[in-house]
Amino acid sequence: MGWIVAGFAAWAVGWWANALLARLPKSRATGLAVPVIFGLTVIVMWECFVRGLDVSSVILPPPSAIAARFAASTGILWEDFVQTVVKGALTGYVLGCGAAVLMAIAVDRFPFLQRGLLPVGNFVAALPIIGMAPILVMWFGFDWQSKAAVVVVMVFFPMLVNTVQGLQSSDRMQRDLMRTYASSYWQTLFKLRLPAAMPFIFNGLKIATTLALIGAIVAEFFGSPVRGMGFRISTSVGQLALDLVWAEIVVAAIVGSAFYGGVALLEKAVTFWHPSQRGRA
Amino acid sequence: ADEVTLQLKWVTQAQFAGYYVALDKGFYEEEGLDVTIKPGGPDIAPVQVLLGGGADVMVDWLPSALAAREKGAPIVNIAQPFASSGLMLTCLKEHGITSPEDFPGHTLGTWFFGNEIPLYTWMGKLGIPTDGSEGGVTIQKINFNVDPLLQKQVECATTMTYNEYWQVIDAGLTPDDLVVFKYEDEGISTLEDGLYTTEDKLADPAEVDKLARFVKASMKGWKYAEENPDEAADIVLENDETGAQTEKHQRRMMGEIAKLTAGSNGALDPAAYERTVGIVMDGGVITKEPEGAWTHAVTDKALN
Amino acid sequence: MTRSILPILTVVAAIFVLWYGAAVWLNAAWAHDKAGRAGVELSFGELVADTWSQDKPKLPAPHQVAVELWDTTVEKKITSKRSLIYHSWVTLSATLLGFALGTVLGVGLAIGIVYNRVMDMSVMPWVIASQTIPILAIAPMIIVVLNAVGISGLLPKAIISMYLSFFPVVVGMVKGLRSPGVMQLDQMKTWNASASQTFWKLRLPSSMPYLFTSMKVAMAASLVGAIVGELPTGAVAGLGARLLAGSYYGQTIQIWSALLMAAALAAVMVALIGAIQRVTLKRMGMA
Amino acid sequence: MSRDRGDTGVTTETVISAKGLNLTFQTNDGPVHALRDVDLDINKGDFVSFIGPSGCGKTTFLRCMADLETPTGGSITVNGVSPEEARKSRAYGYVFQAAGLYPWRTIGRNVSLPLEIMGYPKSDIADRVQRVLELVDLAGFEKKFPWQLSGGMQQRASIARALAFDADILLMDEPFGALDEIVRDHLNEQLLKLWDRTDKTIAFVTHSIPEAVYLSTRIVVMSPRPGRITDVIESTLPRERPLDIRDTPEFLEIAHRVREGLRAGHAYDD
Amino acid sequence: MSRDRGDTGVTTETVISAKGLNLTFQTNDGPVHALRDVDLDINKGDFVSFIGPSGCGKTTFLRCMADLETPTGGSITVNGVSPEEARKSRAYGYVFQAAGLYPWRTIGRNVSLPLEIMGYPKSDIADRVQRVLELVDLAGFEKKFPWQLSGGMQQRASIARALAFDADILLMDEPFGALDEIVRDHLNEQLLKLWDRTDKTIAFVTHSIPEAVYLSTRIVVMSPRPGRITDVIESTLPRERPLDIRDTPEFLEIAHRVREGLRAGHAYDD
Ligand SMILES: Nc1ncnc2c1ncn2[C@@H]1O[C@H](COP(=O)(O)OP(=O)(O)OP(=O)(O)O)[C@@H](O)[C@H]1O
Ligand SMILES: Nc1ncnc2c1ncn2[C@@H]1O[C@H](COP(=O)(O)OP(=O)(O)OP(=O)(O)O)[C@@H](O)[C@H]1O
Ligand SMILES: Cc1ncc(C[n+]2csc(CCO)c2C)c(N)n1
Ligand SMILES: [Mg+2]
Ligand SMILES: [Mg+2]
Repeated sequence: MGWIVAGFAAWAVGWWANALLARLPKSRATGLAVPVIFGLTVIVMWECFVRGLDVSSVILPPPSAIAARFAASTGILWEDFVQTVVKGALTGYVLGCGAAVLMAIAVDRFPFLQRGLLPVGNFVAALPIIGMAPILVMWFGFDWQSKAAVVVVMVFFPMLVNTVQGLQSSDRMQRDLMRTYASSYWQTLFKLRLPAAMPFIFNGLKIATTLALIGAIVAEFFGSPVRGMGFRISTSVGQLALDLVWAEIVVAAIVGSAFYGGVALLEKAVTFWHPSQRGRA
Repeated sequence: ADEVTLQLKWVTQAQFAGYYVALDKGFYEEEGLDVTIKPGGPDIAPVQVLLGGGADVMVDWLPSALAAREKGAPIVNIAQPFASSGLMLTCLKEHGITSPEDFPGHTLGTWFFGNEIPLYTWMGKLGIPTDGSEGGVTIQKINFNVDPLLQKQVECATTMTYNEYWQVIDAGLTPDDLVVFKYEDEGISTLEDGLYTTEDKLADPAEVDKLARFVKASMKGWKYAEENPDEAADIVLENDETGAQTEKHQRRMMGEIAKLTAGSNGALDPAAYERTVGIVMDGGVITKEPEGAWTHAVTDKALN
Repeated sequence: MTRSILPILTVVAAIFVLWYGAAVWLNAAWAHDKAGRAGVELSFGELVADTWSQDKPKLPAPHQVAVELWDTTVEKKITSKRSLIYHSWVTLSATLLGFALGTVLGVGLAIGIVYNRVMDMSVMPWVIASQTIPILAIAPMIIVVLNAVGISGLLPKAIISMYLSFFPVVVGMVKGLRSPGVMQLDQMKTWNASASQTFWKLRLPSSMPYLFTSMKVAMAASLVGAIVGELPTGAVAGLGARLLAGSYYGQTIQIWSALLMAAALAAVMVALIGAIQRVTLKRMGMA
Repeated sequence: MSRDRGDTGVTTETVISAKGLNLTFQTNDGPVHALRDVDLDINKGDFVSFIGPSGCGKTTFLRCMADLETPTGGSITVNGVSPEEARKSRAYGYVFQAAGLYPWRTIGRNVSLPLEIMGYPKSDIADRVQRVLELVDLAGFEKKFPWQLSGGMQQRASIARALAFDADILLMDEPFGALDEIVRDHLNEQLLKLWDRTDKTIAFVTHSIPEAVYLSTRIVVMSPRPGRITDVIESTLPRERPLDIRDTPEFLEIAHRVREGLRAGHAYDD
Repeated sequence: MSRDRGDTGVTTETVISAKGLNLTFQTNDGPVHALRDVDLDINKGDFVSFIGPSGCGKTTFLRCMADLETPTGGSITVNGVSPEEARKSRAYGYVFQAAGLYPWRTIGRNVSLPLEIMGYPKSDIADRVQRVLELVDLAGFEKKFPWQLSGGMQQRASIARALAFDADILLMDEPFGALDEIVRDHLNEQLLKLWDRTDKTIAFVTHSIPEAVYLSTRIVVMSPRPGRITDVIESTLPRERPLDIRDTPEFLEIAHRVREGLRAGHAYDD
């Protein structure tokens, strides 16, 4: 009972602190503090409720147990991180996003492709990842190459849709201006359409960061060498080592947020001119 | 009627024929039970379902049940319909493996999720390193099918006598193309499909009574299935909601399963239990002798 | 529309050619193996014939998949468990429910983020973190927990589906709701428009292009979610269960037919959103 | 100093009052001092024109009145309260320098937008939209989308939008910039009539000296960077102003003064 | 009919020639006949102003010349070839009615954009940008982004952009609309000098009668819906035009003619 009361108390305190902080003028410190407090509140509540309701640790371990396991397994976690994130996810992300942008440009350039390839491409890209993953593992082997392939397939569609939409987003007058310069296709592309498409492209890039991570992890469920975050998660669930599962999930969350944050920073630098960024320095 | 939910360890197939037969033939009904059977799958840890309250009884292998128990899951074996193990390692002859001494330098594929325990134990007994060091084997995690073996991504793969082995044969290979190592023959067999429930259920006499009736009816189903394998296979097919199973495969599987359940009346054989514990402890999966991991309370009641 | 037929057919034809070629390439090893064991030499013609007709090919040929699709859709009653239409419906219903929930949640969160400072500063990082959790790992736990509180059937799958689909909507809509220009916002200010008026009359209309783009991605994501959700419900029914069962028995043809069916579902849904998008934007004078 | 309305003898109240107003923008390459020490009182019923070189801060000043920009120094009140409160009580209509119509609404629905927001009854809305569109000579274009109109037509639609509702204060930023002389004359006359009829207070930015002189009771001349008020010229023209008043010596005299004031702010020596 | 350049005795060549030009827009509520039977020849070195009520088709006509709109009837040639070919050979610079600067480029880089596209050498680009920005009095604002400038400054930047490269034909759509009289006078003079120096052909839309008269060799008056040419007035003013030419009777006489032509196209009876 005490634990549960403590849980609600933590929630009240966290909310109060954030409401207070949010009223302060916006700065780097408050921008960081608010989400951190939010997160801490969630964690404290989690701990309190797991203890208070006496939840079995094979169903949901308390954060303290996860933290202890995390600290004890940094070696394994690092090895898995390198295998899954650096080799699998990043490679796939770069290849997949790159391919999608190129494809979007091609689709945008040739009406023939736009009418032919886009529907078919949409169809192919809609093949569900869960079904594709075993097949790709079969084709590309157990190591990180197949994980990268899964990521490529996964990030391709969101990237394509966003980029195609972005390339069509420059306004009438801006395009007319380029026409009067008899600007070549490529010049218009690089000087007008791509810059104007950037807000959309970054939309895609941001969504793709998390997809890349999920894709690389999930693909390991379908066959892998004996390391990798997905491998560890799937095998540890079988062994009911849920604290290790959650430690891996924490790594995934941290890496994913950092990845997303990095792309968001880049976005801020590149699309500073867009109304959604302006005035929110 | 009393409600009982059974969580299987795997998808609907002849491996679980006894339960489906008992359901279909009304054996459960006769005992005043209303039974729901939940199929499993690769992503289901039956222990979680059991502890989460989603099921009253689950089917699991003893090694993984012991591991779960050491992790703090209060689960207890109440019956053991499978007397022997169907687990084996199947290699393609062309890779030149004829005996366990030939393993070093080769790639072995296994399912994880608790199923790797016997393999690691075996390798430990043979003194073959599995950490990728010199003179050891490479272990790969494979999906629950035999494609990696057929496509030569691994040289040996874990199979069950009743299922994957026949998939290899169906793929066009003959028994002559294969070398198989049955865990049963290597003296490292562990107990497979048993029935488990939680400690607090066993503390309640009413529950024990219900479970006893459940075990009784289930064993009746198993014995019926052993005697009428083709009918049992057809019952399984009817209950397969995915519509993916084939009659040929299930009938053959039922034939193999009958060999494994033969000789069990449902009561756990303490000697086989001790052997399994020994193997699992050698493998380092559990560190201390488990206590209270099984009981005859239910089977005693059911069989008298 | 008719203008698109020829290009689509061309592309499809190209894909088929590649596909048949790839089938020969990927299945050849097995054909050679088999022939080797039987002690015969394969001529090229025989090789091709064999690679296009294997029982469990690495990559089935298109016609094999087509036959399987035909058998499991047209030839079976739709109430049969062997009918792919039945399984598609099971998956589709979870997808649609999950998509609806995901879109509502996504738009709701985006509104919160755009309008509420506390949410703007605290929620987004955690929404992102939530997406980095491998759903396949926690889907079983979600199902177990929901089961324990008595929720089963369509809803758990839809919730997993929602979990995957709300994210693209949040990201897109935050951007979209913030896309009105400074002057347009100033105008609203001079009329002292309330927050809800600014939302309905300015922010929402300007976010339409973003909304539709996000919804297309979300629809594809929810289908994946529904399929993922089907795996730990015990592979009972649905395209996910078909995929899984196909995979255990090495039935590649069955896997591919379920895959193509899923893709077709997604494509139809995405196309539907596209059609609604065109009509809406046209009526809004933005197309 | 304030102009007495013919019918009343009392001193009129101050509607907008700026004291020592300063505004500095922070930009990527240093601060821009847009307004410096601006003092000005505008009384009820005044028609004040702002004129000055491009970039001198006219728009910025108007935006300060409308609570769209926060001054970095000095004070400004509207109707005796802060610009924010005035805005909240819907005290003014604002015509922006660019038309800023919503591309997804037809012209008719663009004009009706503020009315919807302010909760005018449906029937009233249709009437008003009709009336103001006629006023700016756009009747018949209700159903068109903004990008189907010429630049000048868009500008007129945006004027109609600001006139559709009853605000006591009108802030107009070069509303007639994109219009030809004839239409402009016509709208100038209409605006004067409206002003006379409704007793609105109008702040009006323009680049046309004759327009400023023709319309205003006072003309404020500004000079650039940092924007300051260099001259405030009281019009001696009568309230009743036919178009041909523009040929009278009195008119030309005022125009000359404005031009001189304006020229002082420029660096050209021609 | 064509104006002889003082130095040569030969008849000048036709640069833009429209014959029976028609353009109808299809809109959601029926077709809009924007141009009807427009005939016009513009000769090399001409400075032609277009004036007419808002919405009469001036922009549309300019867009036809620039190959931004395809006529639905009649023919138009530029430099003896189709507008498309002329556009491809980069025959003209276009100043749009709205500034249309790219928000992601600074002012300097907005102006250098066409130069980059046309492949001017790097060093030359910097020079030219500097020169045209000085011409429009925006030196020092290279590093600012468009949204940091006032409306008039943006408009001037867009003029600078069109002047930065050497096009023989300049199409200008109300370039000085948002500028005050002094800057406008200044830019008018600069434009005339440029024209005189470079022998460009200029088509210029304006709403200001004095501006049209001051700048042009010919003034084209248009009437609205469907847009037609109602009058073409040849200027008798000399090529050399100091600002105070605007007070001469000759000037006023031409201005009067234009005003009459314009008024005929309007429906106001005041
Ligand atoms: N894209 C379009 N679709 C439909 N109608 C259009 C389109 N563009 C212009 N019009 C119509 O064509 C007519 C002429 O427009 P245009 O822009 O040429 O006028 P303008 O003479 O430049 O006017 P202004 O001086 O106000 O800029 C107008 O009635 C306008 O409504
Ligand atoms: N958002 C902004 N950020 C930075 N500087 C700005 C911003 N808005 C305006 N300025 C600067 O403030 C000064 C005054 O601008 P303002 O728009 O008030 O001029 P204006 O008098 O309206 O000119 P115009 O007649 O050309 O419209 C200009 O130098 C401009 O560059
Ligand atoms: C969760 C879980 N999944 C798979 C197996 C291994 N296994 C046991 S029986 C069987 C069916 C096919 O032979 C398989 C794959 C397991 N023990 N636990
Ligand atoms: Mg301004
Ligand atoms: Mg125009």
